[in-house]
Amino acid sequence: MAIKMIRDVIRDTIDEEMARDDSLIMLGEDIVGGNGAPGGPEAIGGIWGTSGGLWAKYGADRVIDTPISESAIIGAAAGAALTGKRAIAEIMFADFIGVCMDQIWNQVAKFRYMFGGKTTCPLVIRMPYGAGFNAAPQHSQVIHQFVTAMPGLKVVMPSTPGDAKGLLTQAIRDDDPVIFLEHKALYGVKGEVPDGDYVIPFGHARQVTQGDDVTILATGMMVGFAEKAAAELAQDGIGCDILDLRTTSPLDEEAILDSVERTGRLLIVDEAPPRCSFATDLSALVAQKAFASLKAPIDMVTAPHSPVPFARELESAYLPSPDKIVASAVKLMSYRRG
Amino acid sequence: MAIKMIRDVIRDTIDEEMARDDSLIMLGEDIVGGNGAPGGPEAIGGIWGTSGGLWAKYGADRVIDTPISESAIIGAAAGAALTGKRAIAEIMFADFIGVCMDQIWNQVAKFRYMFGGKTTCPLVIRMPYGAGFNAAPQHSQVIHQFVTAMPGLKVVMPSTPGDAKGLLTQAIRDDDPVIFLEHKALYGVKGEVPDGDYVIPFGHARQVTQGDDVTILATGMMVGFAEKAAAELAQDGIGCDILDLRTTSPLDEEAILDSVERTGRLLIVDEAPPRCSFATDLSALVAQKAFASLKAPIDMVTAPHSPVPFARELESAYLPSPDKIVASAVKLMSYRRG
Amino acid sequence: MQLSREALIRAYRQMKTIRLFEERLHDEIALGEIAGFTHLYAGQEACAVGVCEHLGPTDYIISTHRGHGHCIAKGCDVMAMMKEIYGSRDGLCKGKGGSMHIADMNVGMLGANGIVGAGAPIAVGAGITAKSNGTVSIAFSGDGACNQGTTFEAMNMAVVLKLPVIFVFENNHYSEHTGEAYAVGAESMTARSAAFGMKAIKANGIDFFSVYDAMRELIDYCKAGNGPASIELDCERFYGHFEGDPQRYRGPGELDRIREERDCLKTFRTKVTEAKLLEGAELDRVDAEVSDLIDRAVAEAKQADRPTPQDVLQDVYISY
Amino acid sequence: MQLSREALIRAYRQMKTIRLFEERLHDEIALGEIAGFTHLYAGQEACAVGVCEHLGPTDYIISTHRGHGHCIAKGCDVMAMMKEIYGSRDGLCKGKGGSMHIADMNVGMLGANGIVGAGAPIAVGAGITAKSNGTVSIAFSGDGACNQGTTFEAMNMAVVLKLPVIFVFENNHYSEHTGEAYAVGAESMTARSAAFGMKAIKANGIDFFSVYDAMRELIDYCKAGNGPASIELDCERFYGHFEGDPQRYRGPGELDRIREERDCLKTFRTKVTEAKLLEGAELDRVDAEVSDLIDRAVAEAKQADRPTPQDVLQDVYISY
Ligand SMILES: Cc1ncc(C[n+]2csc(CCOP(=O)(O)OP(=O)(O)O)c2C)c(N)n1
Ligand SMILES: Cc1ncc(C[n+]2csc(CCOP(=O)(O)OP(=O)(O)O)c2C)c(N)n1
Ligand SMILES: [Mg+2]
Ligand SMILES: [Mg+2]
Repeated sequence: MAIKMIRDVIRDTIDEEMARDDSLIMLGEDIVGGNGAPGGPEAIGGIWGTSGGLWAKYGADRVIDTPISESAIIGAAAGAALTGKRAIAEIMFADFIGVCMDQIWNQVAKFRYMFGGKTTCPLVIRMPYGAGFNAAPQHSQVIHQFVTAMPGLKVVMPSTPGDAKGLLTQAIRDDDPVIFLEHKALYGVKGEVPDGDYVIPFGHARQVTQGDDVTILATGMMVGFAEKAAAELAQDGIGCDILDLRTTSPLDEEAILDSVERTGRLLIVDEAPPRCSFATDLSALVAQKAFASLKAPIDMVTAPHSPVPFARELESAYLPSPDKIVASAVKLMSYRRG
Repeated sequence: MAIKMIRDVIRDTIDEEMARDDSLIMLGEDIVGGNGAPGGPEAIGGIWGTSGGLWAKYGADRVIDTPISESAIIGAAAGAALTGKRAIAEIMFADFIGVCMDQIWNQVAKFRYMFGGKTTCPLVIRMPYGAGFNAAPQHSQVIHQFVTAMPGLKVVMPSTPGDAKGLLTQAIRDDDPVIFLEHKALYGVKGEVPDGDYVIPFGHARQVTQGDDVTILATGMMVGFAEKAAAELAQDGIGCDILDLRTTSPLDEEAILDSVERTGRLLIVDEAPPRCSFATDLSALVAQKAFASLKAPIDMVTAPHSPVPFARELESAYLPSPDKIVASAVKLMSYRRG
Repeated sequence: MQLSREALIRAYRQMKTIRLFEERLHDEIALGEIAGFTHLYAGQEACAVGVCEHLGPTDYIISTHRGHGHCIAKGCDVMAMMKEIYGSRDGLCKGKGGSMHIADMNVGMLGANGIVGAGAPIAVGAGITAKSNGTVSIAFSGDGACNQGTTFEAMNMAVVLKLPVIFVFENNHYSEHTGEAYAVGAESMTARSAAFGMKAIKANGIDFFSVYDAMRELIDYCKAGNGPASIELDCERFYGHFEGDPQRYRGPGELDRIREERDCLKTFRTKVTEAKLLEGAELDRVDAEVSDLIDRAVAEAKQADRPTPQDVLQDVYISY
Repeated sequence: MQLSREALIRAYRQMKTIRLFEERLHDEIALGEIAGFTHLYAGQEACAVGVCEHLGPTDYIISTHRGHGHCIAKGCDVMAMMKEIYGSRDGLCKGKGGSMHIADMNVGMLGANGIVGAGAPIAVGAGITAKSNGTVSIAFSGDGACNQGTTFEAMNMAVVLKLPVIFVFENNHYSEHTGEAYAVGAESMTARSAAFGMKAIKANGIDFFSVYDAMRELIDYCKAGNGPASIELDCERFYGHFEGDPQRYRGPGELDRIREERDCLKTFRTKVTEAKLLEGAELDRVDAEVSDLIDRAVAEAKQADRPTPQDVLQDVYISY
């Protein structure tokens, strides 16, 4: 077990997989850096520090810097993946899905289906996402609500360094296209990372804390917020069963339903605005399949129906927080059917 | 009252509003038709027949044919709307949102907010959508799940000719950006249309049938399916309270909650695949705010988690249907808490 | 370039197969036998065949909404294509894709595509593979698609990455109902492609030999490591944009004229018989064989197994 | 072109305001006073000012992530801008947008924009309005943004619709860490723009007069109904891509050299004093005034009202 930051886990996992599999390539903007510049190439290794050293090791045919052309990045990665390569595409901010969504939604996600199950497109689209940096409305968004809604994609949202390794390894080796969402505010988080080959299969939630009173479902940065809240709630004798879902598609329905059947109360924490979101998705699952177990309304702690505002005070107010989670759990505990 | 098809209502409403307001322009591919061709211009007036005669009447400065460049279409409409025009942009198939989503999501939807509430962008984006034509995976999709999730947009889904007029008039006169979704399979539907100025404010559901047993929520083509199912269910003594929501954003929460409080049973019909959808959105609303009234799980009749398949048999199996709605309602009626 | 007798017959057979496939579809659609939106390729056969006769299974092509011709030219099975268009579960895409999504990776055909402009970026990626294989990747696009941002991005990226990608623009002068003269603002799409930094030429899309020779040059150029290239093929579409299109944007007599004067099959026949490379009887024999093939394809497609509701959820993922 | 004394002073003041605004931000950010991502415009002042000095409030511009210079040049209130960057509720965007989203429709400034390439299509729309007003619409873009599909689409559409839109490409030779030499595959972005069918010229972006004169020509050309135009401005950025960038992609001594030899403010001062159009003392006076303004702006911004949680849900819609 090594102790590493998530950003380094991402880099190292890609490194290991590139060493392991010659057919693996990666593409993105500035993932090398310094191409065509006096101080380059590889002046940088990715603005998130997730590809440092890879160009030097694997060369320009496998670690490919691109112009600012996200549709062409996804298209190129997809075309390579359709013809025998495996590919990792980096979209610098998940917010930029807006300029390449067709390639993701109508092409990559649908190839296998619309071509009659005869093709594979082993492609990982890495997208740093999320708020917390005061990066304002166009650089702070979550997008799992969109990609989870798209049949044909798998969607991964790791929250710990160990999970980042196990899930990214699975993503790269997976034969289906995978959206791999990395929360920008978690890049610097340190934790234990298993050595050697380490694969976490998709569709398995991680039990974060155990408790009998409230089930809390979370992903990404929300997991840590839920943990903080749970610690506080524990002091008031409220036991939280936190599940880090890890992948939103496929979804670990069983773990969710089991937990709710035990606790009878569901609290969902989601960084997205409230409409047509992953929070509502989880709520609907439970309202349909574990209805009889519910002792209280299903509560959701989400961002409001607004863009992500810039100013510090506004962004903090916008985001879910441990306090808001505590308040929701307390409300659920005190609910009595009218 | 005239009897008209929805496609003609759309055309006539645009015509009336263009006559009324000189600042209104429209843009799209082939909305004139025949530009640069020996038989044109205005050989066609829109492939959906929703803009016939408008170019001849209002001229090329107001009825603007564009190259196949959806991002530039939305951008151009938005730029005009920011600078004193009102604009209608037509995206020929809603499926093409993938090539212009950034302009819709990160630009149009956010202008007012990120510019501090000082701008208006009176823009209607018309998008024909939906399955039923065996048009295969890239020409058959619904997209209200995506746009409803985007703060800053209003989203309209008319299902009758009268509503099409009242809602489109409101959309054009609205100072906020509006996504106006026209179901392709409903263009030929005929019905009564009030004469003269007719505006339906957003956020008000239409009560389609009244009943005390099951609340059915639907939009677009699903409304008719629900009506058919309700007629059948009525024969078995099951009374359906069907609400055509008409706008998904804003949402008529009050009407929904009132109905569920009365019936205690909720069935949602949605043409979208099941994940992070408008169906889950409605389910979550009720599970949070009308929980105590629920006598049964919330059921959803939706498309499956797959692209829209081509073949007739497959597309029929893919789509919700009156039969599936009947089965769901019967199941809800027979539910007994374990 | 001098082609062998076999090669000439093969090229003719391919073009004829496309023509009869499309003409037959036109009739079947009119009878209501076929669902969905169908865009016929008839008239442009010399483009698809002039390009694809140079290619092997590890050369890649990607196509458009008007894809049947490219599919046939690249070697997709005609019976399986017909079944697909009829929505059979034995179709090339099991009835999931239909006319606009026919693909076969085994022959290097990366798919027809319903999104205008979506193919070019994907061809760039196939170009990455092609570069490592010593093959080429071809993006077919129309005169309308050449205005889509994705096409431009793909051209620039192929130049930056020096990939063996050839952008083939079939200029049939219309995008749906709009004339190329209106929608392409540039002096020509070729001049515009050239300014992206690639070799860009034009050829006569109704003359198989013009297309074929020009493509030989471009393929050699790309395989020599010079980066991408583009070619504009002046051609005609014989039917409407999609089946059902009343074509009011056409000039008076235009359709008759192009069918009379600008038919690539007639052009081919005249050239090869006048030059005494092939005899008319030989070509007639091919015509008959192809006609027979298409008859059988339609007959089989009508009889073929239909998909079942359980098929809907198959093949969304490999494993989930 | 001959400028009046007042016009020269005004242009200098504008450039100096941008420079000091940015230098001050650089310091404040290093102190941790300012949140978010900030991209400084220092070095490129002659571009923004050389363009905007021709424009009135109903001429439109749209900007990029590196927007402060364009905002100031177009007449946005400097105090309100500074407050916005500090996230005050009295900021130009009430603290909702910050550095990357400063806009003011009242002065025809349609916004800085965090999405590379998003501005050009919007400028096309403003060009529709401009055409009916007899004004012009300007899209500022970088050498990186010129490769984005949206920029290409916008250029073609502006040509097709013959709109008075000017695409101003500030070529500071870098998109983030990548050199223009790598990312622009074309011989030059100007040659590429020209091939879209528009007048396309270059000017010296570190010389106010070069930019100013070239823009006069293009604005007249566009207002005369000739359709769009483009201009490439060769310029330098003095700071990193964003604040915090270690700039390892720079060549040895590059930053010192460009600050010494390619500073548009020095160039301006030398030109106007050598030509005896203005005296150094006059310029010094402007410097002092601007410095004072920036001091006040920062002081006020630090004191200004902060937004409250209730503000989050304000201004998502006009009515909902
Ligand atoms: C992104 C997108 N926009 C619009 C369409 C609708 N559409 C389908 S084909 C077509 C015209 C294409 O013209 P061209 O590229 O010249 O090809 P052709 O039809 O002539 O073969 C259009 C506008 C589409 N399918 N995808
Ligand atoms: C669509 C999109 N892709 C990528 C980025 C990240 N990004 C921000 S600025 C930038 C470089 C832009 O270069 P250029 O256009 O030359 O402008 P400059 O920074 O030199 O002013 C990049 C890649 C973005 N903001 N939007
Ligand atoms: Mg065409
Ligand atoms: Mg630059």
